[in-house]
Amino acid sequence: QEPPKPRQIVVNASIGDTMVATRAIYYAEFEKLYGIKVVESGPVNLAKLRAMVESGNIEWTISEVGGEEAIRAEKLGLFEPIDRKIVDMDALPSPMKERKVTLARGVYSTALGYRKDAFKNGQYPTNWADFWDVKKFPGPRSLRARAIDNLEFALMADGVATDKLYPLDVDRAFKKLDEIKPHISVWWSTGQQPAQLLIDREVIMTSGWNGRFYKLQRDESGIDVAWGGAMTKIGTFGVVKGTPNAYWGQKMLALMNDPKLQAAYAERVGYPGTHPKSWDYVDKAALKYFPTSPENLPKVAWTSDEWWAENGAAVEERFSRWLLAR
Amino acid sequence: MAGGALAALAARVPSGPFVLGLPALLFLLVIFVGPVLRLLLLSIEGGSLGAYEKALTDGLYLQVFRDTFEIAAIVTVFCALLGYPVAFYLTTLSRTGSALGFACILIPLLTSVLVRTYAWMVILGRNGIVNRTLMDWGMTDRPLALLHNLPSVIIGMTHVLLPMFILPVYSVMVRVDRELLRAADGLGASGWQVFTRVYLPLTWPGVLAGATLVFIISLGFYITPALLGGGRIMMIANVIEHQVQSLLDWRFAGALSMVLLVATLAVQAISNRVQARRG
Amino acid sequence: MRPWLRRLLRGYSLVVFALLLLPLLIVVPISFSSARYLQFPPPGWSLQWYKRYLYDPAWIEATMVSLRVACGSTLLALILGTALAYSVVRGRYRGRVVVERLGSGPLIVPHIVIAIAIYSLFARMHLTGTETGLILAHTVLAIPFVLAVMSASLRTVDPVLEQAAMSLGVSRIGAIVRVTLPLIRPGIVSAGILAFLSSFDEVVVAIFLSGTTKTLPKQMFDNIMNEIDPTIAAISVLQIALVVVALALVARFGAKAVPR
Amino acid sequence: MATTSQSLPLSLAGIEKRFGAVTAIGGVDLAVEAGEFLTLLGPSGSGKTTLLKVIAGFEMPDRGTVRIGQADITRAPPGRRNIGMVFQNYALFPHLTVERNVAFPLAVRHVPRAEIGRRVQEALALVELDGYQARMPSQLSGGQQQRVALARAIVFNPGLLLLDEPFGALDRRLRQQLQEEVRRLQRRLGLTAIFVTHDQEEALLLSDRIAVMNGGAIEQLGPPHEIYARPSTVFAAGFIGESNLWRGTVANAGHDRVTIALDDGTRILAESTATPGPATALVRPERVRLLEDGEAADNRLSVTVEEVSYLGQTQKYLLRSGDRVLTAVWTLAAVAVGRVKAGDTVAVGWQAADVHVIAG
Amino acid sequence: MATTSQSLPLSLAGIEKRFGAVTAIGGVDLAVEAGEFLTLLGPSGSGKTTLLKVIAGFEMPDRGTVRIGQADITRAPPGRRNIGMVFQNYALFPHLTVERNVAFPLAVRHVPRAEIGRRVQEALALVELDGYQARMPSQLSGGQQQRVALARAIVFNPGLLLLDEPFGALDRRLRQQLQEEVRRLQRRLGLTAIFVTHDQEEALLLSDRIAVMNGGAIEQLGPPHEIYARPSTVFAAGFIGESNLWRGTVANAGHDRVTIALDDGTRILAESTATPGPATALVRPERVRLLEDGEAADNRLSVTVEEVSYLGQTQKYLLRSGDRVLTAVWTLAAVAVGRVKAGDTVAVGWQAADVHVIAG
Ligand SMILES: Nc1ncnc2c1ncn2[C@@H]1O[C@H](COP(=O)(O)OP(=O)(O)OP(=O)(O)O)[C@@H](O)[C@H]1O
Ligand SMILES: Nc1ncnc2c1ncn2[C@@H]1O[C@H](COP(=O)(O)OP(=O)(O)OP(=O)(O)O)[C@@H](O)[C@H]1O
Ligand SMILES: NCCCCNCCCN
Ligand SMILES: [Mg+2]
Ligand SMILES: [Mg+2]
Repeated sequence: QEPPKPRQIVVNASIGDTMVATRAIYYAEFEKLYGIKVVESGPVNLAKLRAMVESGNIEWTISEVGGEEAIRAEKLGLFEPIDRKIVDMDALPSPMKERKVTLARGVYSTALGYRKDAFKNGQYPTNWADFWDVKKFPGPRSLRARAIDNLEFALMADGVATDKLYPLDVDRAFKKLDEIKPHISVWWSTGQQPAQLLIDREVIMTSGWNGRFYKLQRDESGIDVAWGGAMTKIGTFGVVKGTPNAYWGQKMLALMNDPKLQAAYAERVGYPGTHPKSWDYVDKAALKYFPTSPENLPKVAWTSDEWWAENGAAVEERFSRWLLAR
Repeated sequence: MAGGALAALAARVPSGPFVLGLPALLFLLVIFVGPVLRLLLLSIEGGSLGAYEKALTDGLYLQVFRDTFEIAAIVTVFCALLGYPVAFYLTTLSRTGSALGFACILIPLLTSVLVRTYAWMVILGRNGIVNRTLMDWGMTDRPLALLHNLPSVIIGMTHVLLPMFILPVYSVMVRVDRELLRAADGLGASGWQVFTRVYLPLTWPGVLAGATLVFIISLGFYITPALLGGGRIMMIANVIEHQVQSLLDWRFAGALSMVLLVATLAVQAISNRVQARRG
Repeated sequence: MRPWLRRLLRGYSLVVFALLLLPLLIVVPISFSSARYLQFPPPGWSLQWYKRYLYDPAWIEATMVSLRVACGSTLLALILGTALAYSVVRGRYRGRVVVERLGSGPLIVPHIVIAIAIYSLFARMHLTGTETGLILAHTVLAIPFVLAVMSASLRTVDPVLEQAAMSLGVSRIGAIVRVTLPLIRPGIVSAGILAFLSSFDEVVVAIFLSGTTKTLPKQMFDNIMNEIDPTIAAISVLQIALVVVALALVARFGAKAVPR
Repeated sequence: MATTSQSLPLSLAGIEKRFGAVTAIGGVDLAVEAGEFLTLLGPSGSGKTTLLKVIAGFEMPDRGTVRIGQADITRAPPGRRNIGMVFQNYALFPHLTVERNVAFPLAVRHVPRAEIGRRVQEALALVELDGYQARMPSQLSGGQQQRVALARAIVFNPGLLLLDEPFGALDRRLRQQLQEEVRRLQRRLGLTAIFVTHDQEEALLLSDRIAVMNGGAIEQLGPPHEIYARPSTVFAAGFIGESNLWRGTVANAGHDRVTIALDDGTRILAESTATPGPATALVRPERVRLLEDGEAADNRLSVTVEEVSYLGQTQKYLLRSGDRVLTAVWTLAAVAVGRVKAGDTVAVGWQAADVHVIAG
Repeated sequence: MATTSQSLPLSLAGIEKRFGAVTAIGGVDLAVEAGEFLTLLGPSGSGKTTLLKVIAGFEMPDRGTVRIGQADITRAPPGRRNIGMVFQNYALFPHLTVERNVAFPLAVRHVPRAEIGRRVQEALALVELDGYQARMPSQLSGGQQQRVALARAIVFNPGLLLLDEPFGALDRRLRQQLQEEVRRLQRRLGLTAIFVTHDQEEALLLSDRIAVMNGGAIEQLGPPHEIYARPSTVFAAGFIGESNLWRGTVANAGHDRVTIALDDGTRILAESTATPGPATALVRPERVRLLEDGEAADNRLSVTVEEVSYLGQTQKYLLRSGDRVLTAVWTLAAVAVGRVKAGDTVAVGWQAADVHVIAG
């Protein structure tokens, strides 16, 4: 016996193209199946989620959070446990299927995007060492105004192997970041900025979420991605603690775990799904733009959510300080 | 007896106008003063002044405060340099002329800050109009970095605040008694002497009022640095927003807010004092 | 003034006027661009960005939210602010100055401070993310404008007119309704427009209070943060048009729009 | 409008009104008869407006009662007092036509439409403004505005008419014209009227009685010529008209006559019943006459002319006798221009009957 | 400051000034002697201010010349004319102390510090404001402000002093006091002064000569009593003082006497050399006397008293004879209060010498 249907549920998730895609694929399906309106909000914001749960003023039914944030959210008790009877996570690879409160829906990378026309005769950058090499690749660059990913990039640029990153040597990373700082013309803060900066020729290369470059790549619009050292992680959703519509939130998670829908979503925005079966439904032409494609997977590095959950706060503060120092 | 006392009391209770002000007063107390005071309490929760210690001793935040004041000062100076002559020019115009002039000032003033900031992004961008033009004219072969830096933030803020400087200065200027200028003229003063000895001192209160307004509003600016600063120009409001939205550190955000508020009120108070002293 | 000085002054002023208007004018051609991304000058002309705005339910919904919030807060601010202005202008009670300062307080207190203060209050009152919350918060921000314009207007009305009305047989409220308010109608129009625009353009508070209900400026802010596409230009042009219409209305029906 | 007068008497008893530390009215008793035109005259700040406001109900007195006819209206709201008031600058509602201005007090009393029309018509006819119904106040001359204000103040048959410096802002010519009109209308309708001014000429011209106010109290109350000729205080003498005032000591001189001995030994003979003691002698400048050779007068003085001012109808002479300066005003009929010049020494004098003695 | 007068004569020749279609000044010739106090008197819009501005140099005349002493200053800038000006409302610099206000004209002339100090001190002493050096204008009374304005206008030894309605905004009492002070100071320094007013009483009181202006031209120029007693135009007669004016036709009556025949057949006997033809007879109200039984007068009229106004020094009577209304003003010395009441019929009269005939 189902609980009564509310008029609507609210899903908080990333904004931009993914929001449009999520609506078209998941929300539309949900509304069709259950006749409950899905209202979207965004962007992802752990702080707000926490304030909501702590004040009991719950606006969201389910919310997306980044990988390392999922661990903090779980510790802070911001999510309801996942109801395995509704959301069948058994097919997911380990350790995703062991998660208690969040569903890993997709995979995404923070990768190196660049303008092809900024480099002569096919001499494109391939990894973060190239990003740091301002002699060979002169021009303005952009990085995110956060420590996460940037520390890894700096270490890789300094020669650390992709599988030897953790625990991060923070001091070394900052020293390396010092080198590139004068060449960063914009420290981006929202997801669409990197692509936009490239399109507007504000920068020649930048870090950015791969989905944001995906369409540009497919459109052959002169923007491409170097997969070397792309920091890869999972995007997760959970049912917000205390929401009156928890049941329907679980139902939404179930849909998000659906391989067919994941495939449609991946094809549309470039973020591959987590359900192994979703691969079967994806157009093969799209595959090479995914971080998990056979040719990209060996080049990428995986973010340690545990390390960031543990050290993130301190490191982010140090990064802010570093960023503002003159 | 009690009735008489009551009547006497009723006669003493401020009536009429005071009562009409009550709803707004209560409204502001609940939705403005109360929350701000609560924020103050929040920032000293548990009787600890730790948040303030951090705000006032930590090099990072001191730097932000310094930057904020510096930017506000620069913007104020620019507004004064650009605005004073224009305000004066407005006072010399005919009816139609000044109507057009005012349109030039009011339209931007009333247009969304977002729209104006967006427009500067379009103009100053690497691929924007200025760079295009410079490159077309061969004055530079590589686009200049005009956006996402201190100058672009200052340009954007000056654009937003210039009308707020011009209006109070203008309002003082039009109230200057022309007779005084004529008197100075008749008493033998040269044009320059009339300006420095009479006009400038007489319009100084307007300059002070306009500058105070611009400076105070500058201190609390958020949008322009957020959009034009490229993540590198942090003003105190941006830090406060970050504390709340990303770090959820209400205590610290509250402390920063209180410091900002006190700074704002202090600037206002100093300005009032200076103005009062001039009589 | 010497003629050459006059010419210099005029030249200087015209340059400043141009700098004030230029950014707004630049937005116009861009809004009609046929390019997919921001490009200037536009390679060709099209209405695509206007269509994109008008056909996107998210934009339209945000616009409707903004309209409702702006109307609500304008109405509320007009009622509260006008009564407050009356109280301050006509009252003789002690503490009047404090009341006036309080009424114009939201103008001086940085918006970011107001925003987070109200946010923390509303979070407890379950008002974040609601239009009611936005209306209340925007009313706080609009009251100083209404107070300034209406007290200026009220000061032009001789209080003796109210006494005259009272001596002729009405109560104080009757005098206000029958005499004072009709006389300051232009002020009401100006104050209303200022209050409306202050809400319709407000970003900082909206950033904190918007949840599922996003105002247009909040939607624009998110959008600008994300992608500088010409949709914003189209919306900008519509907003500038709104302002010009509002100014024309004030010129026609209102008193001086801006507190002096 | 009933032109039959509903005029009522007004009485004030023990009115006091303080604003913080300032005593604006310090115990005023005043009875105004039905149909009387009473003027409150006094310098700025003497409490005239405050007293009027207490009567009209815009201020509550701290103490005392206000009665119109039999009714105690001390605490009634202004709108219930049935008092017509004409304000300084008239206070016409600028957004209403003449007709709707005059209709206002009737409309707020929910008088039926048809009756309003009739009474407004009557009132406008009375002030000779029929045909101006549709004008806005701004389209009227000052005089016409005043008449509208009057029509509005009387259209609802008030028991009392108050006028607070209605001519304060007018130039002299218009002022004179309107003074006459107000007075005429008030007489015609038999209205009880209280009029406030600080212009002594106006007060003398218009009033049945004048109440001279000073420092929140009534110093003297009486008809104009009495106030002018026999002021009861030095203040009243100084405030109304020009005066020669000399302090001295009264001594009896028999036959209803007294002498006032001044410090310098001068003795002034006066017709008065004043009792011996300190007093002030008042001689109005127009009572001081230029004496022809050998002409006799009860009081006689040889003076040097210090200054002559030509005032048109009259000339004013500043005369010196020792340390004493006195003023004389002579018409051209009495002294031709240029006959008496600055520097001349002449004899002047006045009769004992021309001297008024103010005791104290 | 040299108290030795540097006073210079002023002469205007053929001054014309148009503003677009409006002729503000239409051909004015005027010679003001050194040390003279000349008043421009006229109604609003008659060109008084414009003429003063032309003299001060704030407006350039379209035609004509302005001379001070020997120098033609028609085109000199205001600051070079060496003219002291006292503006309506004084135009004191509100941001400067009294001392620095007075020092202003010296400071801009780069007079040495020490001398400035001395001369400011002298000027302030002259206007009796020594000790007020450090006050701001806002801390002064109206009268004190005016004295500062005066000190500032004379401290640099101007050849000419201009005053544009300096008392326009003051109440009557202060006004009188200041009028006297200005006049005294001007005499003492022997300054040439041109004074603008539209107050006839003020003009009569202060001036050596009065220029009556009307429509941009000078209608009459002469000493006050001449202007009052022998106005050369009906306008001047009506503008200055109250008048009984009757239009009629002059016929010779011998012995420097004429008769003026009015429409209704009344004949008025006048001492005049007027030539036969249309003319207006002027009789000032104070010249109309109450005739005792059997008293004779050159002109005699039986009249009904319509209205009596009590004015203190005088009483004003509105008298009717047929369709003709005339005004008489009598002092109390002549007619005791209440002796002549409204409704009475009395005989009044005036001498032929009391009639002034205005030709045309
Ligand atoms: N609302 C008030 N608050 C404080 N003091 C007041 C107030 N109203 C009047 N006063 C004081 O009361 C005294 C009497 O004032 P009031 O206005 O009655 O004088 P007035 O005779 O009408 O003077 P004026 O001729 O200048 O109109 C003055 O000292 C005045 O300053
Ligand atoms: N700057 C001007 N532009 C146009 N017309 C003017 C100007 N100055 C004066 N006038 C006109 O010239 C005429 C004379 O004006 P002026 O100011 O000299 O009169 P006035 O005698 O000083 O009057 P008032 O007593 O009102 O001050 C008036 O008709 C006036 O309207
Ligand atoms: N911290 C939020 C990161 C959001 C990145 N968007 C990825 C979408 C994956 N479905
Ligand atoms: Mg008063
Ligand atoms: Mg003038």
